[in-house]
Amino acid sequence: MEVKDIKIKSMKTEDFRDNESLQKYIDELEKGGFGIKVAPLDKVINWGRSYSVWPLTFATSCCGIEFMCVAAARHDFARFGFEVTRNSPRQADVIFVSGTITKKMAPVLRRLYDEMSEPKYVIAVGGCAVSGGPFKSSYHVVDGVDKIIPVDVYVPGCPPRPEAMLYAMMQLQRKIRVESIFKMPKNPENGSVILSKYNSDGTLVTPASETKQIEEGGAE
Amino acid sequence: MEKTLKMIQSVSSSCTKIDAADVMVSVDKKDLHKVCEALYKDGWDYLINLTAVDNVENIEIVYHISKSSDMEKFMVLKTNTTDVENPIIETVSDIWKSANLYEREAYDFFGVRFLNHPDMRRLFLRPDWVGYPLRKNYDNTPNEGIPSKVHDMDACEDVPSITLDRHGEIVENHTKLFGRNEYVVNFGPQHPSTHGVLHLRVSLEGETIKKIDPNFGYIHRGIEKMMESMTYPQMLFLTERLDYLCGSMNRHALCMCVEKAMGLEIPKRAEYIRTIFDELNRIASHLIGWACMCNDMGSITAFIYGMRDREKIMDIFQETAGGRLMTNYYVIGGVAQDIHPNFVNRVKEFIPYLRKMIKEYHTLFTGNPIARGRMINCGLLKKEDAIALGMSGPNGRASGWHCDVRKIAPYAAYSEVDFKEILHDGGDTIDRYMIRLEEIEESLKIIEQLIDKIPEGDFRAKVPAIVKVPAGEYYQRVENARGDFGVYLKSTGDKSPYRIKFRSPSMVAVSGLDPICRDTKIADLIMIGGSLDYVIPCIDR
Amino acid sequence: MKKYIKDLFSGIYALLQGMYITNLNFWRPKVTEQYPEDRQTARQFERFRGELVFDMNDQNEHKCIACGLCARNCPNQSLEVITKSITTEDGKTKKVLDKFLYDLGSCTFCSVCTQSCAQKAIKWTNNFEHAVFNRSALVKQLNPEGSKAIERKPAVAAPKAAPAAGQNENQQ
Amino acid sequence: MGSSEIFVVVMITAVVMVLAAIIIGWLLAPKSKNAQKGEPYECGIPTRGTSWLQFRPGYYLFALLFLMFDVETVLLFPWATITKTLGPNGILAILFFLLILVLGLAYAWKKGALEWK
Amino acid sequence: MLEVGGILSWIHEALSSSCPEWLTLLIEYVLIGVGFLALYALIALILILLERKVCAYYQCRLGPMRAGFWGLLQPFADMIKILMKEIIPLLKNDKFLFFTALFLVIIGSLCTFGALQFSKDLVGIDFNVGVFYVLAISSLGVLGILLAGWSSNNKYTMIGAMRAGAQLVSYELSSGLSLLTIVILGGTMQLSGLIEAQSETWFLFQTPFTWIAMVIYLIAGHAETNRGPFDLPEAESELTAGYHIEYSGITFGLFYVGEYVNMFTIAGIGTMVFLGGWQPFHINAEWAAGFNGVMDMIPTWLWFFAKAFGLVMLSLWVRWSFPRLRIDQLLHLEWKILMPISLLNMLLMALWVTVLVPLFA
Repeated sequence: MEVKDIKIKSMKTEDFRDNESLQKYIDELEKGGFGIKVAPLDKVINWGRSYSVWPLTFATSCCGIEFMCVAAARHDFARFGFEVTRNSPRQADVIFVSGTITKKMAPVLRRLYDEMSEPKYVIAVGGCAVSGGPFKSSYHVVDGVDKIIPVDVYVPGCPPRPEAMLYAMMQLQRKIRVESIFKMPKNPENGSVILSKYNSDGTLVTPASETKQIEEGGAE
Repeated sequence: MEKTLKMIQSVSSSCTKIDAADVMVSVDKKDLHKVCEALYKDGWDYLINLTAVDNVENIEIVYHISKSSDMEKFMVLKTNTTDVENPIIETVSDIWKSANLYEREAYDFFGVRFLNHPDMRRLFLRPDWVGYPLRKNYDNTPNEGIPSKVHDMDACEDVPSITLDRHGEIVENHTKLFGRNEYVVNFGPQHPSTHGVLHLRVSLEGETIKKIDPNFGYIHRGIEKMMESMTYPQMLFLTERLDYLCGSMNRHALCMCVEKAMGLEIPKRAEYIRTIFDELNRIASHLIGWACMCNDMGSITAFIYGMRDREKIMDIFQETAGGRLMTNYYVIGGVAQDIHPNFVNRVKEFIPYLRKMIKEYHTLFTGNPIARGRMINCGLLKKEDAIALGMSGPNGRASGWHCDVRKIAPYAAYSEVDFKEILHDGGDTIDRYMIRLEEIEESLKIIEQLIDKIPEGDFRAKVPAIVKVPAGEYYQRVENARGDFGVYLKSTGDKSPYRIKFRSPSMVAVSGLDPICRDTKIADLIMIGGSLDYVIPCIDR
Repeated sequence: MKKYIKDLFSGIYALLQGMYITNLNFWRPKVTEQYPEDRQTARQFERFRGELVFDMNDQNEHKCIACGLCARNCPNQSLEVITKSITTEDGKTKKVLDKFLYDLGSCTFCSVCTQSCAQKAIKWTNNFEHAVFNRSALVKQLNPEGSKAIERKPAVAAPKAAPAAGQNENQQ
Repeated sequence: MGSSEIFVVVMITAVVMVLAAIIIGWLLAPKSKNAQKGEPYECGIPTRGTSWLQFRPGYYLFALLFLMFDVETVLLFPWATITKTLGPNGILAILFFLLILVLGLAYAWKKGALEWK
Repeated sequence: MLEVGGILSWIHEALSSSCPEWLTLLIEYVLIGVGFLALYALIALILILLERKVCAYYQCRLGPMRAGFWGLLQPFADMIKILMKEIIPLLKNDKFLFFTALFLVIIGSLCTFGALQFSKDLVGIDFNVGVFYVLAISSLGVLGILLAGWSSNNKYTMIGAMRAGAQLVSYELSSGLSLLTIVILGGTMQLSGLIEAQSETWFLFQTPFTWIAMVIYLIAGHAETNRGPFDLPEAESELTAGYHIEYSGITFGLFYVGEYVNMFTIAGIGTMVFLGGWQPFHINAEWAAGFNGVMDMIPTWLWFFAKAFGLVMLSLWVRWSFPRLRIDQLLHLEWKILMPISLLNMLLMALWVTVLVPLFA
């Protein structure tokens, strides 16, 4: 499967940034032995999932206000079918980590993420969530939520404007479109399908370590 | 003022006057409580701010006090302790209720323990946090350890306090906050209606609230510490992240504080622009406050209407300043760039539009019998309590307390406009609700008066290449959308401040939650929280 | 009893009025902006700060002289100016820009950098579509490969005289 | 086909529907395991003690009142179907019955039992 | 031609001519089950989309636009998503009751739904004590909600469940009493009989007291479906998600669907007892015979759905206009306003039927 096979309404593939990473992700999934040749049923399921991403109401600071703007009349993420914000992580599909995550909050966020039901996604909204942003030199701020939970999409901005969040949602939709429900790796203990974010022992795979490698490689 | 000084001197022999301009008095820590009591009896019943400063050889506590009856009066009281290892100072929380949280904050940041203070838990940091971050010898480098477990809630309920026993020895007492079988529910940190990451531990009996214990610090970002290592132009942007709903006003406070200290003259044009921006920001903030309160009461439609109309202000901001929520517009000496040619027209279009919309708001929500039934006579805050808690701003004015800084100590162009300070005297939720909508109309009036009169000229004064503030202590107040916002700045004449502290009007609002909400219902707690309109990052800083 | 009935009817009247307002809004034109459908046509405010870019001219030249002021003034180190030394034709060694790295992920859009740049080499653009899958994709190199600084007369090239910028600290 | 049979069919349908939905969800949805997943959700903070505690009687009071009036409605239904045939006499009879109940309601009202405390 | 009755009898004849009797019955039962299920799901999907769109329009938004044309496929996306979502194995709940609650809610919802009469000849459950049956079976849902809240072992759900108990139980009284008023007027408890009695004029236009009964019924019905301003058991902004916090995936989806269909059921019953069910609108006069003929041309199921969706729209309008009531206001409204009024209304109706009507007749 190629990146350009993923169709998003009114947007062309070249309008999206970071197609390389997505292609790499697809390649990785294919390499991992669960071929990504999207079966028709997969296609239907992925279509459904990508148009019904219900966010958890989770806002810690400034970006939360912009998140509220996305929900409000002018920008209205209901157009994408995302408007059912759930307050309970059990029923939510995506966390918009909008705002600074401090060391006191980090375990709470982790707990909320753990309490969510699969499949679940994370969007890091704003500088604070991406890298600690304005506060990365502080003693009490986590520099990047990817140290705590795996992040699917990063949205820079301080805070990002509402359209930027919609753009991020479309990026997430693209990522959802490449999943394959029947060919996901199985949990060796009970044979249940797991998504790749957890190891079999229940620990998380966070992309922070991967990112670091790439950064080091890129700096050479 | 001389009279006050005499009065203090009669109580305490150790009292010395420091500053000629304002009354700035230093007292020995032995006499502190006596002096404060005498001051309180003399009418100094409003403790604006309490700041601890680490001077390396001693730890200083600075009190900013004012009179609620005559808010123009303003004095600074100082005391210090040289015991840096184990600093202990007598509490004033029995005199001014608002000192309660301030002293806990001082303990959290500096390790200063307050004798007889009923509750010496950490305020912002985790109970198992090591060290006092605002001490000068604290290692500020971001350490790696991210805790993996939510902090121990039992430790949060264990309330230590220190008192003197009969022999004058210091003893440490521990009490439990809640009984074993109490029905304690956590509201927050992830809750749709705590307006951020406030964590309330609420003891319930059925629907009725018995006790509330607010927990802060989930968004404590160490702004004050970060600023100590930044230059003045650099740190301006952090002020907007404090109380993001009225960022410009906070930035205004710091800019004014630095400008005043440096003796900079601000061009008239900049002052007018700043005033208009402040008022627009106040409208935006009140609109969000109104919208969120309606949302808290279950009226999502009203919420969306409020946000819809706020977008118009966001457009005005974007066009001139280039940012939506974070305008980054004020700089030391004026504003960053001149207003956009469309600015005036856009504002003029906006004023009648919003007036029309506010009428709709009133029909939709204010007149609604359900809303009225919930708001009237619910969440009463008496004027005395408001003053004791230091709850200024719209919340204080809803209780009939004349406390608008724009009137008391006019800054920018406020002395040149004619506007009314909205006062209600009920002190219940509907007063707090109404006052916001009425203040929006008042702000519109202010903007209307100014918009056509923006003088020509520079929009920015000449500022030295390196901004250095002369040594000394400065305090600047502004009226932000939530009340009396203050900046305390201590400089040693360097490029960066020695100590900077923000007086957060939201913090006092939250401290009022427990007394206001007792014996009300869960739904009321959410509604009253909405009516107090606090912003958590401003508390946690 | 009279009050009971009066309250009842005034209550119903007020409720109906509220419903009237929502009904009014039901028929009003909607304010929703349809991003991404209106992607090509939507207006953007020219001053909106979306992303930092180099002010390039047609000859693929930029104005940066690699003085590093912006990086030093940035409150959270999101700019990195990497210089290299080259030998010019007349035998002098000169410091020129090698890489100008911009970490979009931690930028706060405070524009202290643009205000402090005496050369006006960097500017803001409106582009806001930045969301990526990988954090490292947010670190961007602002000077395109093969670009070079505008050749200028030595008198102008000195970064000293720039009091108008206000923020800079180049006296140090 | 009688209504009772349809009723049984509909009821079985409901049970089958729920069962099928749960089984499909159980089989097809991805799963993951971690220590915190099964914990009760309370805004991200661990719960204090158990939730199964004795609860305030306020709610039950209304349940009791409901019981009283619901029984009343049940008794009124047979009368209602034949009001027309019974004529004014029927009303007189039922009026007496209602009066007792209305008095009960008035009493509860006066005593403040209808106020939420 | 446009009626469904013909198709049904054709199926029955085709089956009985080719199969033995027991097989015919079995196939018919299965068909009935599947039919009801399909209708149930369809209505839920329509209502989900309707709610999203209508709510958006009241709020000056557009609502779903991108899933399918004009967002028409949005509910399908939601359904697929929620069906493929993990059901979390909770550690500390009462598992038996946790799942029993679901069954109760859906049984309550589907069985009440089954009592609707969609058209002249598409009649599901039609007991001779129909009104009684509806009142009884719909209270199963209350039990389900109570159990759901209790068994989750969570403080929020617990409060939600308690609220649900106090609220639903109270409002059942006034909805019962207003239905009783209609029973007095119609003289039967059978739903089909009630509809039959409205063939000339709908009950709504027969007496002034029907209006009062209908308003009370709609308010109480609205409250029974847990929708704003009566959404206390869920109270998003207070109890985060109310009694179903711990339900994930399709288990939550069933609550979600059940709630929407209940809304339709309430509207449907309201249609049947006040607005003449599938009966076309007739003007009871000599000169209006032509008009009545035109009205009769419209298929009866269309009449039913049009009226029911009209009431649903009304309920959505109310839902998106008002703030939430507090629990004491809620009980005040029921016990001090709706209850006394509906009792009085019932008595007046009885007087109307027995004294006034014979007097003028």
